[in-house]
Amino acid sequence: MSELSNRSKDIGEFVPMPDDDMIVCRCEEVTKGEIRKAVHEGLWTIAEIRRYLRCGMGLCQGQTCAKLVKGIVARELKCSPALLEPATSRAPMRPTEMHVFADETEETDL
Amino acid sequence: MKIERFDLIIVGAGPSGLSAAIEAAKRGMKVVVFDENARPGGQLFKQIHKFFGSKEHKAKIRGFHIGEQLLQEARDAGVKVELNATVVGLYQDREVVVRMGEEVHHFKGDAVIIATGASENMVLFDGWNLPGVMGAGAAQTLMNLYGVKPGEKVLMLGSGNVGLVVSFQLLQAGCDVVALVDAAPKIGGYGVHAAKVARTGVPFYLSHTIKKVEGTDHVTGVTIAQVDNHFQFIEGTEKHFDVDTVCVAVGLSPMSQLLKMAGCEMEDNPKRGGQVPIIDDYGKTSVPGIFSAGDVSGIEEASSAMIEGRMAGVAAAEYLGFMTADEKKTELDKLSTSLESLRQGMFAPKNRGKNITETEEGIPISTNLLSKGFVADDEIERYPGVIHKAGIHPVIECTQNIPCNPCQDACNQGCISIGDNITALPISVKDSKCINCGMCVASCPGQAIFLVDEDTGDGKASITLPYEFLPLPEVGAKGKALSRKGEPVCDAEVVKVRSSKAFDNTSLLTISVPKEYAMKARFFKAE
Amino acid sequence: MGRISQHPILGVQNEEKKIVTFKYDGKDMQGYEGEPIAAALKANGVMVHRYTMKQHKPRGIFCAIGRCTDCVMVVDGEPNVRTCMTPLKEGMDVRTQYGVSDKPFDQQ
Amino acid sequence: MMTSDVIIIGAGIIGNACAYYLAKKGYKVTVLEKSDIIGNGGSSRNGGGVRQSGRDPRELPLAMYGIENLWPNLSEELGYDVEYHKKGNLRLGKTEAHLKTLKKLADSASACGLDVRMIDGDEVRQINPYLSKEVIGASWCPTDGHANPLKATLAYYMAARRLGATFITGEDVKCIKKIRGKARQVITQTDTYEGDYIVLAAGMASRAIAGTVGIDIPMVQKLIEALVTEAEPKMFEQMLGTAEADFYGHQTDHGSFVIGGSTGFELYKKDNGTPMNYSDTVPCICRGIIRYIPMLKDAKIVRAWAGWSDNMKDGVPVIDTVSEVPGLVLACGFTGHGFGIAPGVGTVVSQLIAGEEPVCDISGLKYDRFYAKDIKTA
Repeated sequence: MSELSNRSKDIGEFVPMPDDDMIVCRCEEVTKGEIRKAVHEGLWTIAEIRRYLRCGMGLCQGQTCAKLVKGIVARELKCSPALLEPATSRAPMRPTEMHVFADETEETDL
Repeated sequence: MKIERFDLIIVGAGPSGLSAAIEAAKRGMKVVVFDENARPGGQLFKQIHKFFGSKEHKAKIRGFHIGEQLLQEARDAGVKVELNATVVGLYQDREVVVRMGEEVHHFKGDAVIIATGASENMVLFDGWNLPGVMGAGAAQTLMNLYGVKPGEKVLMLGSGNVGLVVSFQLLQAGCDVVALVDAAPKIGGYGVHAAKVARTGVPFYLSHTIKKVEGTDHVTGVTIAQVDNHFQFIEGTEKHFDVDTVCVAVGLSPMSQLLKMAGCEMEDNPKRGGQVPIIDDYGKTSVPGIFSAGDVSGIEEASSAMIEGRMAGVAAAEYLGFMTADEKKTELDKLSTSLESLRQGMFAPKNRGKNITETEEGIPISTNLLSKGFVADDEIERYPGVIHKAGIHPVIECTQNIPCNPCQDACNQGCISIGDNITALPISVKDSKCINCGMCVASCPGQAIFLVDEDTGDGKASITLPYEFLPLPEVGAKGKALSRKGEPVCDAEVVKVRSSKAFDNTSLLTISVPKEYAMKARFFKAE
Repeated sequence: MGRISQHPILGVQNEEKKIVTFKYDGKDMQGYEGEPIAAALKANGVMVHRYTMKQHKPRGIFCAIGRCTDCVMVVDGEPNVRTCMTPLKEGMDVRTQYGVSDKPFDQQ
Repeated sequence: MMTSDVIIIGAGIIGNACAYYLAKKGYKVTVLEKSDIIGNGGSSRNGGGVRQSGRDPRELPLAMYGIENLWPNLSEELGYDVEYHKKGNLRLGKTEAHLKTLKKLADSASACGLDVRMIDGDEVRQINPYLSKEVIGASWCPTDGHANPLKATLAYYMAARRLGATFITGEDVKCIKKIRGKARQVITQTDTYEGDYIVLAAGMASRAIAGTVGIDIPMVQKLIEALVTEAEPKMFEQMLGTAEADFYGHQTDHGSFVIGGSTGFELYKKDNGTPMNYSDTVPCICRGIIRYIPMLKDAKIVRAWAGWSDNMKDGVPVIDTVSEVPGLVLACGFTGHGFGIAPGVGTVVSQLIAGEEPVCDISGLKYDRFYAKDIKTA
């Protein structure tokens, strides 16, 4: 249980900001406003926001925006970014073609 | 599916990964290092400046040369480095799946060391997605690895060591750096790095940040503005620059995803730069057999990464019985001492976030250096490296406590003294005889040493300064002497140009200026 | 833009490398064999690598080390190829990527 | 102690759907979730199939009711796009044996009134031209489809929250406690919650929790793994599955393909505490896909994930009130195919609690349907 456990806790109303249309996730083109709004709809974890908005789910897997998203969500929730668990790390670490995965060659010359 | 086995699998052939591999291989372990890049060395081969530290840390050697030495040492130790080998994941039971060419291969290591380094942080500003806005590391990669200019006119955001060093490298590559900007009120990196950029004429804008990057298909300009204590823009302070490139150097984050995937206990540690594994002093994670080393477990310098790598290599060797606990202890004690000496001084990890106003010697830190990038004329006199005496002598404009002492080793005449405390400010010894060999000027990684003769007759003074730009001025070339601030202060003539193998591509330019500028002129710009 | 012909520390770069010709959006362009496609494009002054799927905004080199994937283009017919990590070869067909296609949006 | 009308254990798509329909009926609902994340189990680790074909006749009514009445308006009703597409489902076969399996399932579904029929390879490729010649036939159900499981799970959560349902995350339920013969309290590691009804929708964890009031649900855990590709140009809209279950999936609105599959070792995967992909599963799924859809061979996989499913002895869930434990409602054991029927399950559970006649027949999903093999059942 943390201070973010009860999802009915009042975090205040969503207040539009002038830079809400700024792109945060470069890959999936998710804006700051979309992320802030999602927090006010009840998505309080990085995982939920990712799954709902796709930020950090593009080709780079959040390499560039993870810290930025975390900062935005923390500010909206008025909590420390350290409280927010980063998204799960998932293989493959780099986008990998299906035919490459499909070919599990028996031997290397190592 | 075939699984190939190694005693130790290392992910990442950068400074820490290679160092770990060397130590493990020396103990007879069967080691393989995987790296996704076409060349080994991680970021070392992009570092064309001379490193800080002491002899044992390979101080005053340029980063890419350290990379070459490390590679040679790895080859000699029989380390196998697999390049273009992208690690796809770290699965249960220390299984490493690697993409090599158009196939994936499965490997298991009795021990695994993750040394995947870091990636660049970003900040949001209007237009940060436009082509022409790039990470400072990207600029470094383009110019230092591939010989391509990142841009013609560049604005640098970020005054940490990366921002400062890359700004200097941009100048070396022939780019025009129009400004160095940081939202913080103080320069984040080493003062000497800032000073060598400032004296070429690059203006520093602290407490400023980017308001908007302009351009439709690519960057054509940038507007910065001053920010208040809460990082809010102050109306009316906007400044515009025509640029084609904006570089962002706002810190690094550990690339610790593989460790997280493997189930290692992680923590969010701002002092280490973000998500890092919880490790002991030698890189052991919570998962038996998995170790980490280098930036992936906390952002530091390449020099520390190399020592951390050696520690993890030793720890893994002992874990698998390739050395005794006693042998391990001896080795680790030695490495710890070396690492500890690097982790000293104003910029040490333990001092991050602290407001340091005085040197260890009790001398006030230059406020101009912190806010503008250069030490003011009236501040410079208070440091022990700055003395006045007849004849030629070193003037050492080193004003912050950093772990670095090659200048002391460079002078065999006893003109420079630091003592045993590696972070102490160097003293220019009054009672000594400088023979004008120039070794101190060339060996100072901060390019902070000048040989000054305040009176060469005819009302002139001579100043010998380090010079790492092209074209190299010739003897007789006339131009302007620039101040520490980078402003032309007087006419100057090049009277001597020295290049030598021992100087390692740092040329020594001796200029003659009116003697009242002996303590003011610090750079030369040809006409 | 262009190449750094002579560098104060690194000397002459790319000296002994072979020059190859490749296609950029149908036009002939030259670069060094084995250098990343992105380096060759940059040396030729190309800034825009792709236009994004949703907002159709231009993107170019951003991290240059294969992390951000902003520099992807359609290479030899395959979309989403990281040009900063893919070595240049003689005769390569490199195209600006629109969304995930090499066809401009109005032709998709 | 927090008191509600209904306490739901588990904030996956089942728990969230139950919360939504109960809140809509005016109940004060509290949902307890062990994870810090809403929808962190199978709900965010599945292929997104909203299908009727291939289902056991006992759960088919739930699927058919949902597709007829709930899914088509779900985005509108919840106020969030769940990316539902009703464009049919091809269950593919490459051998005569496959076709036999598919036909058996199709016949039993037809008998229940579902529009599903066997088609030959050519007709398969008329519907989906990207499928390889290896495909010799399929069952075709034009009313099947798919939705986005990540969005649907969170959409139910957000809609329920808007209606006043309370969600508490990071609450690990230790036991259910009877008070005067009725299930009434839910004890967690830190707190006690009280309600008139308790809905157990906690996936695999349901077994241990039900055990605290003396009910055993015969389920085992099985690792399900899925992957997602980069965005590809739009290719097809159907949901795909195979007789061999070597892969299933669809192309999302975003353009990426979400595909699940198996190696055959699913029941025997090691549980090290974190649901972790096995290194051989993605390669195996890829080999499967390439044989069916050769064009996808260059598609890049950006992410793969794994999660434990709650697999029942007979492959269908338990959705039932419990006569020995009044107040307890079970909604678990979905055996890896609960997503498509979740709206129906939520509706029916809300009706069980409201004392209404369920809109569809769930008589085959009783908790007490299991007998040892030598006992004759009626």
